[in-house]
Amino acid sequence: MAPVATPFFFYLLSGIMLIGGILVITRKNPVHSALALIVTLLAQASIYLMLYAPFVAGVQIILYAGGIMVLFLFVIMLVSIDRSMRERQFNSQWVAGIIAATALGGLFIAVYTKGTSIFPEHALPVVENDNTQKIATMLYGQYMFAFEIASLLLLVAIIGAVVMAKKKI
Amino acid sequence: MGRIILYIQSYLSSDQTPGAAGNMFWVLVYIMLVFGGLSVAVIAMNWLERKILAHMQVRLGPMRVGPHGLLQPIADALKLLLKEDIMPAEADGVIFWVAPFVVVLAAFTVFVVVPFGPTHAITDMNIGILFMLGVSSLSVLGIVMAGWASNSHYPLIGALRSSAQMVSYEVAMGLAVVSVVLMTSLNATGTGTLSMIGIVQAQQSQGVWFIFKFFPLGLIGFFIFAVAMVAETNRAPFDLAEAESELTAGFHTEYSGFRWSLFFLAEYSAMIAVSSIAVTLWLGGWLRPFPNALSGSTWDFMFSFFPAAAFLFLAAITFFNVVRMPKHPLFRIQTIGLAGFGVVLGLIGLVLLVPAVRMRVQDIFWFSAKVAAFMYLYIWYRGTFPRYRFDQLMRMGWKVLLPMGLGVLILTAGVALLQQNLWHP
Amino acid sequence: MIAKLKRTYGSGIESLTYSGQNYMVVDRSLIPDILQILRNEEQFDYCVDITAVHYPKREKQFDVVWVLYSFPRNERIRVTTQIVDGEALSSSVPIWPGANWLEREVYDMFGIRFDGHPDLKRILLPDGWKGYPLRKDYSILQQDNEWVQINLGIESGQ
Amino acid sequence: MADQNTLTHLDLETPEKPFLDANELVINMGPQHPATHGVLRVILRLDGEKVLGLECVIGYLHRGVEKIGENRTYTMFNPYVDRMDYVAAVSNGLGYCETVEKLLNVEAPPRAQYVRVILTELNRIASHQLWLGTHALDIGAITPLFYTFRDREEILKIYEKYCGARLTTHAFRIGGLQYETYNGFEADVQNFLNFFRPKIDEYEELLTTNRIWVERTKNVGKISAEDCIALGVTGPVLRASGVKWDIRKALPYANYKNFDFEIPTGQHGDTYDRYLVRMAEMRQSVRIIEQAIDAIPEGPIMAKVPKVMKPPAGEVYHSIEAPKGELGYFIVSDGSTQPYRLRVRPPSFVNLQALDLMCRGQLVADVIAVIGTLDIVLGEVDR
Repeated sequence: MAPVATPFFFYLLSGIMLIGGILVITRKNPVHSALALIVTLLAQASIYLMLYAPFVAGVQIILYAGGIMVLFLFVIMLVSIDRSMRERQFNSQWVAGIIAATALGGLFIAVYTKGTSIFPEHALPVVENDNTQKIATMLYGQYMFAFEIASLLLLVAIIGAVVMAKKKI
Repeated sequence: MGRIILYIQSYLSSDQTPGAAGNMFWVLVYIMLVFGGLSVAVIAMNWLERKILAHMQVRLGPMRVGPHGLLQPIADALKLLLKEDIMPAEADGVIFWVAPFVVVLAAFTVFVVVPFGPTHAITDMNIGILFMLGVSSLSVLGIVMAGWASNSHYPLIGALRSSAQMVSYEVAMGLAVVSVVLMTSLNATGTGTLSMIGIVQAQQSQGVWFIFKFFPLGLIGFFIFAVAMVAETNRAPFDLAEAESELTAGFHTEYSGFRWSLFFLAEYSAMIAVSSIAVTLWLGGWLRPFPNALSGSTWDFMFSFFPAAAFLFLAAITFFNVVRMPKHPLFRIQTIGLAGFGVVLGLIGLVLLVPAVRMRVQDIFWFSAKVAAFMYLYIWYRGTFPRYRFDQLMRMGWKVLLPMGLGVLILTAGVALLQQNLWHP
Repeated sequence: MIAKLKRTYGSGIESLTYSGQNYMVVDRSLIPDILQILRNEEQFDYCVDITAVHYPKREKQFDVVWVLYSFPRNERIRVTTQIVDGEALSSSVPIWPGANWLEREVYDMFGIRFDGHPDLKRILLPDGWKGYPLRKDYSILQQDNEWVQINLGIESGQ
Repeated sequence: MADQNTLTHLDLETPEKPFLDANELVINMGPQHPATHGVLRVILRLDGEKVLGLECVIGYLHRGVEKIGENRTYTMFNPYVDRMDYVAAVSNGLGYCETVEKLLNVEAPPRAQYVRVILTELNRIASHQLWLGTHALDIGAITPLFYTFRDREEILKIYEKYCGARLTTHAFRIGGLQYETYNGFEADVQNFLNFFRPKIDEYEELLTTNRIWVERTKNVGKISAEDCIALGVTGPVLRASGVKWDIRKALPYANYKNFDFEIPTGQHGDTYDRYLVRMAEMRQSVRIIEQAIDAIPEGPIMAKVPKVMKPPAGEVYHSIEAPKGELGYFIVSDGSTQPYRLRVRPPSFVNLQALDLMCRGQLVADVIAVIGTLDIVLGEVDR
């Protein structure tokens, strides 16, 4: 499929992401923050789609927007909103924040000025059609071991969570 | 001008979906057609549900607005649009306002990848089925938002129930879907597909609907999905989120008027959406019955008359009922209206006889017919089953469907592996 | 049975029969003992009803009536006692848990208090209501005007 | 004995923790709630979805029936009793008329007795049908409601033909009946019985073996026979707990001793057993009506009662087996034309007390099922 109005959509989605990100850290109501985060994640998924990475986009929507964020909301909603609204927010760590922001900014500038040589000159050939299949072969071929280790780790985490949550099994 | 026409015409000779071909004009046309058709389907479904349910319950259902209540959904829609839109004073305004739109958006966006025919889809995505599951899971967000923003106990409990329910059943649903994706990989290259069109084509090339593949594995997978999809859409007997005897109306208790109708619209389009997934994955999508056993141009020709025959049959029933209408002058308008409806059905039937239309519309007809069968099942469930309790629902999801799904997945993988390696080395 | 009780408690018990139905009039002081004995020894395990009758002209204004039934004996008996307005009776909830709402209703309608009742408050009428409607001096047209005006926002409920 | 510890009073006004802060949640169900069968208000204290305890707030439908009774003559009060348990108006009327007859020391003539039994048993069927429909609706099965209402209609038609009213029938008079049965009354009743017998099977087909129905009702709202007796619970609820007790057999009134029928009982005292007991009771009612139709004698329908009723001073307690349990009337007469004191012992009111015990430890959805299975009518609870 030929791309249509790519720059327009890129800037639109980036703008949404930025606004969403700012809302996440400025809203006092945690539910609003969580919803802003979902907007950010969805815009991010759309950018993945534009980058011909549909599988990543789909997984982003299912796992982050549809799964994790719903659990987030779940927890937040069961917490007393009124009280958390009144509480002082943890935004007094100016020093740490400034250091992190400067470091990240420096990284960005370095990549932007010098880093062009890291990336290939030309865009990669469009591989949309068998992109997902490629990921599958990579995951279950070359990176099989890492993949299995990750799933084992998750299994341990699940069992740990069950043990911690249930007093009596 | 000429270029535009050329641009429009260029698509007609392609064998791709408009989205895949990148033809914006036809994409727009298809979007309009799909969403228009969806709205009509929801309206028709509303009437049908009330009528069918009524007849199951030894009553007549709507009879007053229009002949046999045919105009009832329209009257209801008007009523809902004109109703006052109430927002509770303590509600969280923005979220309360946005929630129904999120639900509708999620329910409608899913239809972007639903294949009504090999070329009749808005687009064919590489990750079609993943996209469908992902986007339809976003409707949970809308429900949770609605329940929380209402700032009231019943909606909150309803929202919690429904999100817990949807998140749990999605797991079993996903496992059943993966087993189908595994089945699609039984070809020469050994790679499967997530594309909705690709899945139907795989069934076509393997010469079997996946419900019958590796009997009974396909059937069990289908069964898991068929149960999970009822739970996904919060319908009886899994309608705990809006169990009116317990939670009045669940997450949309505080909604009224237009915004309530959006929830209604979303619920019905979600039903159609999950049914389309089931049809695509297990029941051969747009394929007509017995494409292999009864193949050949003669059979193709015979089956191509089905759509027209169906509509003409409906028209015949309508005319039969026109004759049975009371002869009293008070019923004149109703009789004429019903006759008019019959004429419209008959005309559609006649149009479907035209060879050019006949061949093109077939796929859509078979797809819709299969989806309609699911819709009937939904109504039937509602008429027969009491409601599950929440712990029973969760037990069923996690302790019955999930292990079953895992078992089916492992067995399918094993059988597929054997088949790949032993019988077709 | 009644003869036995009479032997133990003497003149505090009067046994009567009307229209084939037995009932006994018991002195107020004997009520807790008698009820306990009826429940435990005479097997009257089912407290059918507790109610009261108001006789404004008498000195002991209220008759309180227990209707008891025994499953093993298939027999019904009524126990009646007379009390003065303002006097409290001991609650029979510890004897028959089912007496709970019945005593609350008697309190609600007659203003008779039951000591030891776990939650003695109005049951049918709203909590803030004044007056006890089933007393004879409470006219059928009477109502707690103040309550009606405050809570319902209308002049009169009639 | 009910365990006193489990029935400790809950302070529902001020939960220990504020709303949404922790697991505990106080929720208010009713008085406008689709499943509370009228204007019952239940305050639930929940731990998640588990019920820690509940309190019923009643009285929204209080009309002061007992006070009205003291200000009306015996005859004038008769229609009022129909408005208490409006689902079983005939039973209420039977209880009241028999109590006053006892005071007056008269007895209704045999023919009247038979007609009374027929109408009362029809009423029991109608009441159970209404219970079944609404109970199933609460649990989520919407179809049985329409089936039962369709069949209840036939009973109401018989009432309408007999006395002109369908719901608040006022069918009986003190001393017998006001009206002779209409032509074809027996045939109508017989037709109804023939029509109705297969219908019970139809209801049972829909529910008895329905897996979801069984899962939703088995082991839900259990109450033991001891607790039932201690709390004064009567009627089908008591019988489902295994106590074979029915006033029609234990202390026969009207002419029930002439009829051959059984008292269906359950064993577990759960919602499913109560369902089975009521279904069996409908079949027994059919049996009683059949015998009554066959044996109905000719003769007068009204005993000799004075135009102005002045029962001698005295007091009488009389009770009947209403569809919901023991319906008692306690009337004190001072020799005048009006009762000095008229007390109604409503079965629903006393049975409703057991709700707290039956619901503790269950889920919210079970509260609905238990309210349904107790078969309360708020008109009778509040009077």
